[in-house]
Amino acid sequence: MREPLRRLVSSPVFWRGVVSIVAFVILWELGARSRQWMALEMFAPLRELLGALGLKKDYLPWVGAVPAPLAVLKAWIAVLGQGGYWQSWYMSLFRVMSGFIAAMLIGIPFGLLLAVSRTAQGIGFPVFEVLRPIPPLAWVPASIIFWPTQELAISFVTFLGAFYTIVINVLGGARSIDVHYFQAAQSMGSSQWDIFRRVILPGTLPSIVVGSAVGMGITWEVVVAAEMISGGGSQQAGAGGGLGFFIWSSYVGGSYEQIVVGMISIGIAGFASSELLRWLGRYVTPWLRVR
Amino acid sequence: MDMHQPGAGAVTRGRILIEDVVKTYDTEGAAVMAVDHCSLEIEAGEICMIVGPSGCGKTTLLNAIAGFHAITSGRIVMDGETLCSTEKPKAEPGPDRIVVFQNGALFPWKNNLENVIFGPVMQGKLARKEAIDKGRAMMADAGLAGVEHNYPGEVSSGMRRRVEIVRALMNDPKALLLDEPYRALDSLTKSVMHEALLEIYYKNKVTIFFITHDLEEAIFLGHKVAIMTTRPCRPKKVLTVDIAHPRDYSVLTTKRFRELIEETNEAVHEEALKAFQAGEKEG
Amino acid sequence: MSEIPSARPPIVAGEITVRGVSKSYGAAQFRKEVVRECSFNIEQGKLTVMIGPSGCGKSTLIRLLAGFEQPTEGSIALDGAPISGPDRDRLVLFQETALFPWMSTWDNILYGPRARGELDRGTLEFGEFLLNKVGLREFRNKYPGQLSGGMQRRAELARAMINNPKVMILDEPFRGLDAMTKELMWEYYSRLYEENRRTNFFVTTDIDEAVFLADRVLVMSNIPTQVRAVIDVDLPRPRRLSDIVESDRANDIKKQALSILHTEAMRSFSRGSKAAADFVDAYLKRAGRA
Amino acid sequence: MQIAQNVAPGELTAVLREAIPFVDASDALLQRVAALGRCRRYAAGERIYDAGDAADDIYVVVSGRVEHVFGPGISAQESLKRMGRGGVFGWAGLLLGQTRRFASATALEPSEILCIATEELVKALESEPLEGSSVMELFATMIQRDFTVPALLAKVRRLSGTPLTEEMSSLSLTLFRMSLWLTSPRPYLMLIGFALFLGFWYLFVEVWKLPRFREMPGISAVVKEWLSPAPTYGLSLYTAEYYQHIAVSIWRVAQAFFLATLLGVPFGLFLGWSRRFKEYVFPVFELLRPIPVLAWVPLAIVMFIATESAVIYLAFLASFFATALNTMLGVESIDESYVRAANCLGASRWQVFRHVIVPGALPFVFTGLQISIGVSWFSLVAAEMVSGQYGLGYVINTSFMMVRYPTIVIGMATLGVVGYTTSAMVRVAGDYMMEWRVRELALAER
Repeated sequence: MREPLRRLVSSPVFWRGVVSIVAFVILWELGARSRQWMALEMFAPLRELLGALGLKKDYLPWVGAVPAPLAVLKAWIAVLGQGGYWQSWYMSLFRVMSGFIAAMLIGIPFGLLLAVSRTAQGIGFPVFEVLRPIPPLAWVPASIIFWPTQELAISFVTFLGAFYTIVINVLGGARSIDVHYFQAAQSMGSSQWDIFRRVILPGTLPSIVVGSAVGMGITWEVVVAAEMISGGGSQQAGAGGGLGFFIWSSYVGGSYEQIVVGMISIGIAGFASSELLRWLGRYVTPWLRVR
Repeated sequence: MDMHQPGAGAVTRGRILIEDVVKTYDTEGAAVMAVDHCSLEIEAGEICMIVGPSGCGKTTLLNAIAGFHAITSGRIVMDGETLCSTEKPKAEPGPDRIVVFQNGALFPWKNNLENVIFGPVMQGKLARKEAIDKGRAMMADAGLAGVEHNYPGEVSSGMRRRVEIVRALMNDPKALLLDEPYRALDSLTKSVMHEALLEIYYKNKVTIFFITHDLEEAIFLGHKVAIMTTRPCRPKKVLTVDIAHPRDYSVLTTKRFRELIEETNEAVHEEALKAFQAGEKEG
Repeated sequence: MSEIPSARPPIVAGEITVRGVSKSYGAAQFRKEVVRECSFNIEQGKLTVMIGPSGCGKSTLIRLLAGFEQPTEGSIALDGAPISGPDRDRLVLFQETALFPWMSTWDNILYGPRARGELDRGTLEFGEFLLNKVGLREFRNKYPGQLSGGMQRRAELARAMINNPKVMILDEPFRGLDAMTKELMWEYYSRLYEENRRTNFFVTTDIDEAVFLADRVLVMSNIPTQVRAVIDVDLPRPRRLSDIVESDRANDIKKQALSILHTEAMRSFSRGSKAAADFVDAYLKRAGRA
Repeated sequence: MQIAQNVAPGELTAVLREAIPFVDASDALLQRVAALGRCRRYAAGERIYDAGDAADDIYVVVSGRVEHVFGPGISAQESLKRMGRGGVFGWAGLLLGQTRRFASATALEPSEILCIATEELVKALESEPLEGSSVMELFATMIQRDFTVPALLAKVRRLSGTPLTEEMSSLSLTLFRMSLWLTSPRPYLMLIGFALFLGFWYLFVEVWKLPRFREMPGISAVVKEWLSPAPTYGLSLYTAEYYQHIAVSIWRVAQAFFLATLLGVPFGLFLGWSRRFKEYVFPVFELLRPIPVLAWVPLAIVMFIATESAVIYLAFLASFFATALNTMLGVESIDESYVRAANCLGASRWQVFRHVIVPGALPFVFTGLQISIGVSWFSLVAAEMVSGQYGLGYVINTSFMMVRYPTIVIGMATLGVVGYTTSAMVRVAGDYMMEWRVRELALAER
């Protein structure tokens, strides 16, 4: 464990990355505090220029409206002790997981069914293709109408987000299995079930892994927006919590630092869950590791 | 000595000296030696064939001459000019030494003629129009008239190789470095390509550094055949092929040719077997 | 190498008869005939090599022999019994390796018996024997992606042999290997054949390969595929590559096959086949010089 | 010109054997052909025939040299060809629909030439259809390759009794594909699929009125509303407002997409091309990427004050990440030997970028652009639903608030159609810009 760490620390690439991130944070800090330093006399021409461009005069455009990293850090520390913040984590994670697991449970067999049976593909795939271009978030209102609780509605929309990706990947993966594998298995006397179990399933596994990792990313996108739209829009009790709602209520409440805290938290959550999936994926496809 | 032997005739450029070249790779702490104190002399205008099993480090040597990779120590000199040495480990790639790659590197997004004129136009040696005229002429000379406006993906693999050689010769190089260019072709097409290469060579004498693992190919084409050991790579045996040029396919059935094959087969076989048993991955 | 288990099953060599087989694809005016009225025998215990220009429909013929597809007309029979589908009696080794990348070498070799539920002690021993035979004992737990091209082909040979087929069908198995490995594989494969004398059917585009390996060579025409000539290769066995290089008889056979082949390539060129263009080039040049 | 008598018949078959079309012919056939021929002698400089003459004889050079020059309009690659013993010329009469000479032929030195009447030759070949057709094919090959006549012209006549190799015209090929599709079960299965989907929707919601489904907008209500000139809820194909919403959404996506392409493609190219640039910039990129674009919504509103720019910014952000990332991958996937080859050929660093990196990455760039337009719609809808006036996302959300349920479905369906169309447009643009790739793929399919 110590060896890779030492190599990391001694590599210039690592330090270049550190430099760039530090520079980014410093620029952000400076930009966010522009309201303070731009009040100085020497920046008068800049203020005039901004005014002439039709922007606000007293701070840098865009970045000047963003809370500064130090303020964000302070807000974050404050929020760490609050149960509500962790509750939001839990709620979002729960919704993501329920939607995602449902998408895996339904999407993988559905994709395999489409891949194995020509008839199923003929019937199912065109409908699937017609529904696919509709962004999952457009389903939010319909979903709220249909499902008895908001909780279920949000889970359903997250499910949709991952479902399309998983099905497409499973189908593509199963179709790209070399026909020679089937022929070889057939001529060695395999039964249909055997071919499914020992050829189609492992052959599709890499695509399933890829599809789930991508699907997981989409799920986080969707859950945030769904929480904002349903919770933020109607303020109904059932949608309370969730990181998306945390961001939205921070916005409504005017504590902009907390918006950024929420964004970073979601970033961490999304990244961690995708990494976890990739790690699991490497574990179930050992033959791809050895190359 | 006839005029197709190296040193005879007008060829005075493209003499390559490889002196005591070492190349080690640093992988995960342990150094792996790819080329081990390799010395080789290639005369101006000579076809030098480098024979060895896959992954034996021949390509590393080629990359060092071409200037794609640095060497660890030693020296490579061309016409008195040091390409790379211990002090300056990496040569500059340039149009005096042109590589023809194993899988071909014609740009698939340019048609054959655009590919052929790429070198002179990029270097600004010829105006586009002149380059087109010269390119057409050279392509016609190599039996490639009619495919100028096709993309490389649309012509047969044999033609692609010829286009690539024409693209190299457009730059009037001192040396051509060929990295198993005919590996993927079937044996019959390969035999055609050999004759085509010789034909082009007789018209444009350049030094040819040709990597292969096919002994028959090596003896048929080469003035000199260097058989390399498998990792680390070092000349095991250097053979001068005393069959007169110009050669054609009748050479393959001559007694002398068979004798030469006999003579070298053992050495090659030994190395191949070593690689075979070690189970080196190809490529 | 000497530990031959007693459970090693006896080799039964089969004979395939192909009678008037045609195969076409497509319908009505767009019907394309790929194989036309082919008749030949793959003789018992012999190594038959089929050679033809690339893209001539050899692969279709292999699919028919293996039973993946049915002929439009004519019949194919193994030891008199008509072929109706894929079966372990006729195993195919494909051009690109068809080892399952997700199974270790050992699991790949055992795939056939395992799929049929025949995995017993004797089979396991036979598997061990084959694993040794192809020299992959140290690689049993490696995945195919970790093996070199030559080792993959050997593993595939073992995977086929464990099923003890009556006929082995090989579809350009050594294509894509480098020249040295290829020659070693030729010697290796022909030793294997000389030891067990199973019926083998080998498809290739390489004349040297054909002459070195074959007892009989079938020279095929271009699409629609037909048998153009049958050449008996009466070179003594066991064969060594160096002997063949020197043999005048081998040269004669090569020339004979070549002359038939280039006529075929010429034809396919005038029909616009890309692959044949190079071939014709060669031929025109040589014809011009002769 | 004079008739020569002193040529032995055995000599004629030997000459024919050297002529490319006859190299494979049997001796019997060669003797028959030789018997048809007459030997003539030409002086140096004597004209044998001119372009436009009747193409009645075929000539084979027995000795001497002949110069063959194509007349205008043949578009052969090389208009001049000189030939010696075994050379064949005057073959125009063998071609489909040709009766006149293409070229003129002149003897360069005193020459002996074998003349064979075209029609008699064809008759002789027809009597041996199998061998004959092979001779004819060799003629075609020779005319095309040695005389460099374009393939279109170099089609030889068909010998009666031999099958014609059918060339499929593109129209009949399309028809064939159509008929294949129609005779396959696919279109019918597709119909079944849609019928099932729509049927269940109808039955569940409007006929059986199952619990939960009861609340949903039914298909007939949606279709009626959509097609009604006087819609109950104010939005249908006949209202101008409907098109206004579509236009607003498309305009926003278009701005975001073009901005993202304009910035993302060069950014991705530099990321992939310069290792140093990537080492300094990519970490920040990777730091921001895991944050879902939609989590930016409130911050974007804070940053941009005007909702319009905030909405466009969100759609842009999603597009930008997809485009830049795919472009970078595209550059990294370029086979190193292309760059090396360009280096060998003396291209400067900038020339390598312009001629190798950019075209080489193009396939990936277009994959990226297709993803980019998809995610741009995805986040646009979310942004419009949260904030903003007009736009399809806004339609869906307000319809929900105002309990105009059929309009929700109209909005969703319209989104699907518009989204699909834009991504198809990107694909077509890609095909247009990468002709080499389209041609390659078409060949691979065959």
